[in-house]
This record gives sequence, structure tokens and C-alpha cells, in this order.
Amino acid sequence: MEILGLYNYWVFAILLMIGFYAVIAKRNLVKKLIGLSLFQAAVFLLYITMGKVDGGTAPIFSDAGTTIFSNPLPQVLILTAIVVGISTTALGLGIVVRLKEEYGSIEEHEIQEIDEQ
Amino acid sequence: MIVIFGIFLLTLLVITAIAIVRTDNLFVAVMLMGIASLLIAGNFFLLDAADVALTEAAVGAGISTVLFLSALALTSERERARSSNRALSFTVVAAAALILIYATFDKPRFGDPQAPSQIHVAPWYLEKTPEYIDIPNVVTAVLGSFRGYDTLGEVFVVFTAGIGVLFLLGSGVPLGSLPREKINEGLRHHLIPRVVGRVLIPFILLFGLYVQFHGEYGPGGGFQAGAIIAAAIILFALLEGERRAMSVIPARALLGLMAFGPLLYVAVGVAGIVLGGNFLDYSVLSSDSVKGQQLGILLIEAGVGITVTGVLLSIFHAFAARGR
Amino acid sequence: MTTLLEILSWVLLSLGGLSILIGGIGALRMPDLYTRMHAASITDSMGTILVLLGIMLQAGWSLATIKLIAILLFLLLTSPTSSNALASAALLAGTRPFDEADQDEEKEEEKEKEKEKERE
Amino acid sequence: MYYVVTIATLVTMGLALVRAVLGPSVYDRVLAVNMIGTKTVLLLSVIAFLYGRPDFLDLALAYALINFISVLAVLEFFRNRVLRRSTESDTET
Repeated sequence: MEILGLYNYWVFAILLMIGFYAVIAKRNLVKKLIGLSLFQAAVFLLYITMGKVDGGTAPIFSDAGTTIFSNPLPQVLILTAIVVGISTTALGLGIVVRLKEEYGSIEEHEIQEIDEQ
Repeated sequence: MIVIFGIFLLTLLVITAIAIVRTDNLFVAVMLMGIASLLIAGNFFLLDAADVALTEAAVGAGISTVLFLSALALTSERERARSSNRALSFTVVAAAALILIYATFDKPRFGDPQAPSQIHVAPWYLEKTPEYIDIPNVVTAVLGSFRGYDTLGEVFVVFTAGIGVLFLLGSGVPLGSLPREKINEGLRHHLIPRVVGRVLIPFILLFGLYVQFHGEYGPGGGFQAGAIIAAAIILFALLEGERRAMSVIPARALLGLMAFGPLLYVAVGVAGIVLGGNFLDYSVLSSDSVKGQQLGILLIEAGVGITVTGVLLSIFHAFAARGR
Repeated sequence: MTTLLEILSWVLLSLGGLSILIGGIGALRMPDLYTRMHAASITDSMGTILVLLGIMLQAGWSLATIKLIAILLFLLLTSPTSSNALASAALLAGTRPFDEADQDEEKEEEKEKEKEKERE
Repeated sequence: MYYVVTIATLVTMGLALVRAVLGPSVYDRVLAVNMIGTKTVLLLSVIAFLYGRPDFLDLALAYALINFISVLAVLEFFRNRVLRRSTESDTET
């Protein structure tokens, strides 16, 4: 059980690096943005994992009389970050759409080639 | 047992992520992102983060897929080139992953109540929320009052992103050469989705309002409600076509909503100064400081909800109106 | 009476779990899109109804039951509709999938397998 | 008994994920997304009771209402693509 206690962090590391791989290795700009979303999701997971307390429940008081609650602070940060994340992703997609209109391509190297000409 | 469920869901998440990176079909990647969002929302719920799971549900299920698909419709569905420097990138990524995993061994165990992150400010929030604000949902209390300044910043980031998208896509020559009347009709000829969708829209709106105003008592709040209400109107736009949706809420009105939300938020903050407190100190808004806090949270949550609705809808319309 | 309800709800829950599992296996094993859709719809209809009814019996009369009824109602409205939308999208495209080459290869593989079976 | 339903749901999600990864056609993947969506609704409702916090059914309700939108977006996307292809071939010929 001790080792299982770190599983969430490992998944965080792997997910983060999968997203990072998509960002650095893929040439398609939309794919890069998808990788960035995965990267974001990994960070969200890390924060929420750190906020979990054994035997606790969500930090919303109820009549049930539970006294152990998970940490509300990471949840607040991530809750806002999700909405900010989708807005910034939309901004990135907007830039990609404009690039497609100007260059006729969304592949990084093709855009660079056109720029060099 | 629940720990095992979490581990299973996380494993599925990793498989999905690998599949997302491996496929060269962007449409498939977007679909798999939808699955990843569902899995991660389930996980958030298992990790006691009901509010976060609701946000992920509201944003990930509808809006994110719709935005990616409309971007794909304007660009292309296939990745043409193979990856560059695959071996090098893979080495870098694998090394970094190993270092990160090595670092996790120093982390406190999952769910440890004595972990540094649990003993610093969180107990204070949990202890003082009933005293100062007296609402059941501590997340909303922290979001709206204790860390209201953070949230103001986030609202302005969302607002700025919306303005940025409008600058990029808001005007200009449409890309496609399609006849407008043919494209703008949405799914009007698909009778079954249309009928069911029209039945659902009022309920989604109602649910959005419930999430907005029930946010102090259960999972919910402005961010989730804004996304849900935006999703309802996006559903209308999908069913009835862009043009009708724009005539229901014109772009000008959306711009007004986008600007009004942050203004309302700041106005509440300034009202605190005028009434003799600090910026975003709601205690002075009413003669009873607890009542004042509750009123302040209600108002700023409304501001957040209005901003998020306005921004997400403007972004959607900017994409949908382009190149159609 | 309560034990009767208890037993009934457990029966409903386990039947629901079973039909979800069967539908899942069907969605994986069926040969083509439309049959897979058929299998998936078992989980959407039978599974959902049985599981949610089972939970409702556990919850008793409360706000939770009303929410569960709402969930059931909306799922029963939306999931057949999305199946319909999906099927009509597939038909609209002439069931011609994206990866035409992939599918052709698969068909050829299937034919080869059938031939092998015939030989056996 | 909630555990049985949860395990069945999780296994089915896994099977649907295999279907989504294998394909072969895009419609299979959409079907898998849809399936995982409804399974998530069930999972969230069951876990809300497993945790003894039935007030969190709001989450399942949100998914039950919103999941529908992505499938409609896919339908719209395919319809547009058919139209786009037909006009592209018109201009080419």
C-alpha cells in the first residue's frame, strides 16, 4: 500500500511527459495544443492529489457530521485553472486558424519554410 | 477499494494519453481528449474534489470538444508530417520522466494528513469559514472571499483570452466558399436531435442557474455555471444554426456580458473601499459582517458567471462564424 | 418490507452491473459499427435503468431520488438520440470511414481468415 | 453491492477505451466516447452513494445533460465535411 500511495504522482509524471513529448516532437500545431492540454491535465491531477486527505470528504459541510475534509485550496486553484485553460487553448486555436489562413498549412516546418523564402 | 478504482481510472488515462499522441488523425485525437476529460473528472471526484469535477464536466464534455472540432473544420483533420527528432525528443522526455518519478519518492504518501500542504493554511480555512462566512462550501468561500483577489486575476485572464480570440478571428474575410444559406442552417433537418435538444435546452439553462446560485451550499459556482449556460446556448447554435443563435444573443450583447462581469467584480471590490474597508473586503457591505460576506460572494460569483458565459460564447461564435 | 426492498435493490443493481458488462463486451467484440452500437445501447438503456432504479430504492424518498429520476430521464432522452445522430452521421458519410485503407486491409484480412477456415 | 456495479462500470469503460483506441473507423471512436460518457454518469452516481454524499449527484446530472452536445458537434462536423468536400470537388472539376 505504501508504494500504491505514490501511483498518482507517477501518473502525473508520465502524463506530463506524454504531453511534453507531443509539444516538442510533433510538428502539427493543433497536436501541440492537444499535448499542452494533456500537460495541463497532469498538473491539475498533481494539485488535486496533494489536496486529498485519508478518510476525508469534499470540503463541503453537511449534516452528516464528518469532521475530516480534504484541502480546499488546491481545488480552488484548479477550478479556476480549468476555465482559464480552455480560454487560453481557444486563443491558441485562434492563432492556428489564422496561421492556416495566411500560410495554408498548420505544420510547423512548412510554415518555417514559407517564412524563409 | 476506492484507491484501486482511482488507480484503474488513472491507468486508463495514461493509455488514452499515449493513444492521443500516437494517432495521426486529429479528429481521433480530439475524441480521445473527450475520453481523457471524462476519466480525469471521475478521478477528481474520487479524490474528493467535487467542485473541480463539476468544472471539468461543464468544460470538458461540451465546450472543449466543440472548440477543437470547429478549429479542425477550419484547418485540417490530418497530421501530415511525422514527428521531428523522435529519438532525441523521446530520450529527453524519458529522462525527465525518470527524474520526476525519482523525485516522487520524497513526496508525502497519498492522503497523508500530516503532509506539509495539509497543515499550513487549509485547517485555518476549514475552521474559520463557518465563523466568518457561514456557508457550507469551503471551496466557494476560499474562491470568493479569502482568495478573492486571485479569482479577480483569473477572471481578467479569461476576459483577456476572449478579447484575444475576438482580435484574431472576430473580423476579416470568411475562408470558405460555401453558400451561406446552405451552411448556416445547423442541424435543422435532423428532426430527432432537434426535438430532443430543444427539450433539453431549458433544463440545461435551469441547471446552470441552479449551479450558479447553489454554489454556496453544494458543488458549483460562477465558473461551472458560466460554462454550463454557455453549453446550453452552444447546443442551440448547433441545432438551429449560427444565425438564429446570433439573433437570440447578438455579438454586441456578448461583448457587453464579457465586459460587465469583471466590472461587477471590481465594483464590488471598490464598494468595499468606499464603505470603509479594504479592496474586496465584503464584510462592510452589510451591517452584519457575515451577511456582507455572503452578499459579496453572491455578487462576485454572478460576475464570474457572466464573464465566463460571455467569453466562452464569444469564442464559440468567433470560430463558428469563420469560414462558413 | 425494508429487507424486501433491500433485496430487490441488490437484485436490480447486480442485474444492472451484469448488463453493463455484457454491453461492454459486445461493444468490443461485435464485427461492425452498427452491431457495436446495438451492444452499446444495452448499457445505455438496460444498464442505466436497472442501476439507477437500484440506487433509488437505496436512497428512499429524498432530494437524491428526485435528482436520480432527473438523471434517468435525461439519459433516456439523450443516449438514444446520440446513437441516432451517430448512426445518421455514419450513414450520411456512406459508412465510409476515415481510414479507408485500414478498413480495406481489415476486410482483406477477414476474407483471408474465412478462406483459411474453409480450408480447414 | 455498490462495489459490484462500480467494478462492472469501470471494466466496461476499459473495454470501451480499447474500442476507442482500436477504432477502426472514426464512428467507433465516437461511439466509445458516448459509451464512456454514460458510464461516467453511472459511475459518478454510484460513487456519490458509496461516499455517502448523495448531494454530489449534481455532477452526474451535469454529465447527463451536457454529454449530448459533443455528439451533436460531431454530427455537425461530419455534415460540414460532406458539404465542404462536395464544394471542393465542384470547384476542382
